[in-house]
Amino acid sequence: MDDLMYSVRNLSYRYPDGTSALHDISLDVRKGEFIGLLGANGSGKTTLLKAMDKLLKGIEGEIYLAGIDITKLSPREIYRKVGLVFQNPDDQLFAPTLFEDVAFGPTNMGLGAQDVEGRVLHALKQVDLEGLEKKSVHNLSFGQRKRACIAGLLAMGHETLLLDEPTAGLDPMGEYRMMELLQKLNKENGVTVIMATHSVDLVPVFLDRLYILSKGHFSRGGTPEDVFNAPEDMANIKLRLPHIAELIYRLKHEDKLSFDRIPLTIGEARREILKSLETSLKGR
Amino acid sequence: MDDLMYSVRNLSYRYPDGTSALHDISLDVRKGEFIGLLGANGSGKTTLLKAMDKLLKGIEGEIYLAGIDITKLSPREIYRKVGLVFQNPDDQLFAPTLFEDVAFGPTNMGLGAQDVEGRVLHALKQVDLEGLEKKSVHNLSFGQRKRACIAGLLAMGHETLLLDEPTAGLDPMGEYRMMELLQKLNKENGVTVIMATHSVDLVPVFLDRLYILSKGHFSRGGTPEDVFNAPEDMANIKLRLPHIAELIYRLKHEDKLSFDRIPLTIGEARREILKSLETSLKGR
Amino acid sequence: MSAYNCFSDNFNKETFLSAIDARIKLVVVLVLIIMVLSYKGVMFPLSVAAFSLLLCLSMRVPVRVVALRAAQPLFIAAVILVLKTFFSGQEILFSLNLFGIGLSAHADGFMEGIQITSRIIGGVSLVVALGFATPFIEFVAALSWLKVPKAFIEIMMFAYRYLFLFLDDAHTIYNAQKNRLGYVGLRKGLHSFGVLTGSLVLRGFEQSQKTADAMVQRGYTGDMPILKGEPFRTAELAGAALIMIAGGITWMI
Amino acid sequence: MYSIVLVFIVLLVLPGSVFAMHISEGILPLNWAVLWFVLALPFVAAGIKRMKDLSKNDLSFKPLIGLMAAVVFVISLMPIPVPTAGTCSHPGGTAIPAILVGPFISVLITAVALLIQALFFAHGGLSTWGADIVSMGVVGAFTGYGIFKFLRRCNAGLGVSAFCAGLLSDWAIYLTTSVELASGIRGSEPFLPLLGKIVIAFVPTQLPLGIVEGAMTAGMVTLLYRRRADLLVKLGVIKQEQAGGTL
Ligand SMILES: Nc1ncnc2c1ncn2[C@@H]1O[C@H](COP(=O)(O)OP(=O)(O)OP(=O)(O)O)[C@@H](O)[C@H]1O
Ligand SMILES: Nc1ncnc2c1ncn2[C@@H]1O[C@H](COP(=O)(O)OP(=O)(O)OP(=O)(O)O)[C@@H](O)[C@H]1O
Ligand SMILES: [Mg+2]
Ligand SMILES: [Mg+2]
Repeated sequence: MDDLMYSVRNLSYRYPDGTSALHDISLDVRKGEFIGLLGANGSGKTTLLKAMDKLLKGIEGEIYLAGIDITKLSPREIYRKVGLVFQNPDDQLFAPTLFEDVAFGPTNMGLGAQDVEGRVLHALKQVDLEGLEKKSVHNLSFGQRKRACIAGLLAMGHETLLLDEPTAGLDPMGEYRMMELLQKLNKENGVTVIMATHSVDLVPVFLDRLYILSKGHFSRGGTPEDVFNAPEDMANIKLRLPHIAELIYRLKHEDKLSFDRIPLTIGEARREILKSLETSLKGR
Repeated sequence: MDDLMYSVRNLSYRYPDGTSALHDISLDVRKGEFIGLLGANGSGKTTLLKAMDKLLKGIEGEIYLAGIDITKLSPREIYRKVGLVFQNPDDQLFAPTLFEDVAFGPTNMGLGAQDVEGRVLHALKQVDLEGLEKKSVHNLSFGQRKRACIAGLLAMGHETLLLDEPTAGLDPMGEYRMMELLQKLNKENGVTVIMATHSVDLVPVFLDRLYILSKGHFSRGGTPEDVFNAPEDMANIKLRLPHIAELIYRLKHEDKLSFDRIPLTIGEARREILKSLETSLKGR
Repeated sequence: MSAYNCFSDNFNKETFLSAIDARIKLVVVLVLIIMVLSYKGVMFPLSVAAFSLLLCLSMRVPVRVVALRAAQPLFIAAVILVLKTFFSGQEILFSLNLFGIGLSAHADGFMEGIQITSRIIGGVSLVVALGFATPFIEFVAALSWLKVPKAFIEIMMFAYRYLFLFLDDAHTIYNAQKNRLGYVGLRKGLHSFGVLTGSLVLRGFEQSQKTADAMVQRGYTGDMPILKGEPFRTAELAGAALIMIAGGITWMI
Repeated sequence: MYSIVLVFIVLLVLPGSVFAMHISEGILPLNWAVLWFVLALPFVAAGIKRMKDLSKNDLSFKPLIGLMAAVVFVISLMPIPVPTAGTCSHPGGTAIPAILVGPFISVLITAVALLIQALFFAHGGLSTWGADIVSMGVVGAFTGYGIFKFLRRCNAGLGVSAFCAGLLSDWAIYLTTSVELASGIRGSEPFLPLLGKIVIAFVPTQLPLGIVEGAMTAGMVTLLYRRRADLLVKLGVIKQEQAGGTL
């Protein structure tokens, strides 16, 4: 299949201190997919993303990026194709000012000063940071730094984005807007997006497919519907249902209302509730 | 009133680089309350919490801790009463191993080795980090580090906790369990809790009262019901309704179902939906 | 990154060696080093080396790592050996002609060289084994028992905690600069090194302020608590005495 | 004689990393090891005392020194490619703290970094710790500090002074290391010719490395000056009225 963007084959990784963080992970991501990695704290999401960006030495197994074994690619070739946003913004920002930090990538790409400036301002606008260009990155609030990291990658226009909890620490509106932005990049520009996240409530609204990690193993995968359709063993993988799903689930099982399926988003839930209402009315 | 734990009077603060982060903030927190600070990224939550822990120099206005002006209190006296969990765990963890980091506080309180060990193990258990005692803090995952910070404070048994987004980066179950733990400390041990957070979905379930910050000003405050009852100007303060409230709000306004009030939690929503169903059935 | 990956602390496994009181290990190693340094001959240092390397293997430290660790000192040892053999001493052992340059090996020089080389091998293997067998924290506790000033130990603890962070930082900044062709040409290269160093120092400053805040808030008043050692275990003391006596006897032969 | 030196140089620089500035475990016989310890101790003790005095009123001072030690540790392990010799070598890094926090505390910082390196990295050693403190710590710090202060007094620019401090402290360290090495491996040989050989053997790596070290030191100070002049003022590196002006 040549529409595979990433293909990970039997990946295992052990940190130098002996922690075995990934076991025999295989996954395929097609071009233009929007994929989520979910799992408890310490389940290996960050490790997996780092491995996919070739930041770990000594992995077992293979990782193919657009069909090419990443061990054969130089860092430069990888960073041209793939951008990674780290979980902790402080690991990523290093230039003195916000402008310089975001400009760093485009400058690397050999763009002219004017082009660079255009891209930087556009990227900052996308993440709602206009007006802070001259501020020292160190003096931004946590959420602002998180946005800055993302702007730094947006300015480069990658075809694949690896995002380690891009919405953690963003305010509620910012979280939605960020997801909408990623969705737009994904749908309109065909950017492949792979993100680790803990926001189960947002997942079903935006993501095509999920992989669930548990203690370094894949515990399951599939569409959000598939994954959330076995609410019983969620606790094992430290997940919970989205609030909407939880509400309907309770209405169905505890209050004995009739629902055909458990909706995951507000829109679906509205439809399901109306339908259920209809049934009750008819049943009378 | 002498049951006031914190009383902030006309607090303003400007960072050395000229950013004016807080304007004329006043707030009162009674002993045993569970208070939330909400607000957009960069609205000043972290700055306010730091000011309340006397970590900022050159504030204007006054802050009273249990009736005493904090400028008159030594760091030692403050830390006896108040513990602050930083937003970024990397700013907080400093000892080489997890055990030592958590043991730092209790050891400084002059407890014996056995007592310290007992407290550390108990705190680690509370945040689900048993078994990682010997691990280097630098080698923990982000969520694990966040938990470690909280354990470090739990082990000290403060009567007041300031928490800067304690649940950011925790997995969905962890988030719930953390909130339940804080609630337990609050209800059973009478610990006063003041936390900054972006998790609007959790807020109504756990918090007594909210303060909303917007660009360094207080924009409003009150119980979760009060705050979420004006959904129209949420966007200005970069908030959104909890998902449950959003669902019912839409059902009410767009699908014209009858609801007396907008519930904020799953439990309330169940009751309201059943009631609404009843009404429709009767109405027929 | 390689520097980080071969850090001894990363290979501390739970073995019988890591369970032994760090104070005992430290004292035994120091005594053995003194014996190695004062020994005239090669037998003793080499047997100490063999002993230490066996210990490393028994701790399941990868051979590659031990080799990497010992590579630099071993190389120095080799150079010293060559240097001593060819450039000092009188008794000519043999001569050879290298690209028109006449060189003679000297027997007495060779002997002196071997002497130094064996000292290096013995000493290095001891320290390597100690590093692998002792977690940092226990080492610190042992130092404090040895009456190393507390202030020194505190600084060491801070340094140890943050050096991993800075190693990562240095690595990240370096790669970022390399991607931007920061090291092409002499001027740019020098400049990039300057910025890298400066950023690290700055990070050190800023982080230290945050660290101090975090510590004060948990009761820091200027002194770090340091783990207190437990009483010595007789079996371990006896074991240590045995090793030192065995060493002493070998030393005297 | 010339040919001998030539062969020696080839021997030294060809395969991989050469004599770093660290003297590794076992090179020094007991008497020399002890001597360098005795020389180093008073400086370390003075550093500890000074740090204790300074940290009385500033709780963030000890963490600062600890983190500086970590920074020096990292810097002194940075592999620097040395084109003339075709190898990598490491800078000393001592001039940096010397300029910022003074020579005595720098000795302490170096001692800490060296001990961790010896134990967990097998760079340097326990018995040669004293010797390494004397060369990298005492000599490196006092040279760097002295040069920097002297040039600043002569109104030299911040960057230039720092560059020279780094450069000369690097070279001073390597001269001292050569002396320590020569006396340690001398055996029955005469001391001076051996020292000569070692010094010359170091030249191809250390001459350019000194320049790199100078550039690092200068880069560090200028970066701090541009971004946190207030820190330089607080540490007494520059005066209040100099902050904000041009270099
Ligand atoms: N540098 C490291 N050295 C050793 N162990 C590590 C390191 N980084 C992570 N680990 C361990 O590896 C496991 C996986 O960590 P990872 O950071 O991938 O988790 P994660 O899924 O990203 O968790 P989180 O949700 O908290 O970010 C954890 O048990 C963690 O303690
Ligand atoms: N050290 C600093 N120096 C200068 N300005 C700062 C500093 N820290 C924060 N600021 C600025 O002060 C304002 C308030 O920041 P603060 O960190 O209190 O926000 P916050 O509400 O905690 O945001 P977040 O939700 O992102 O954590 C922001 O505009 C920020 O850019
Ligand atoms: Mg992670
Ligand atoms: Mg904040």
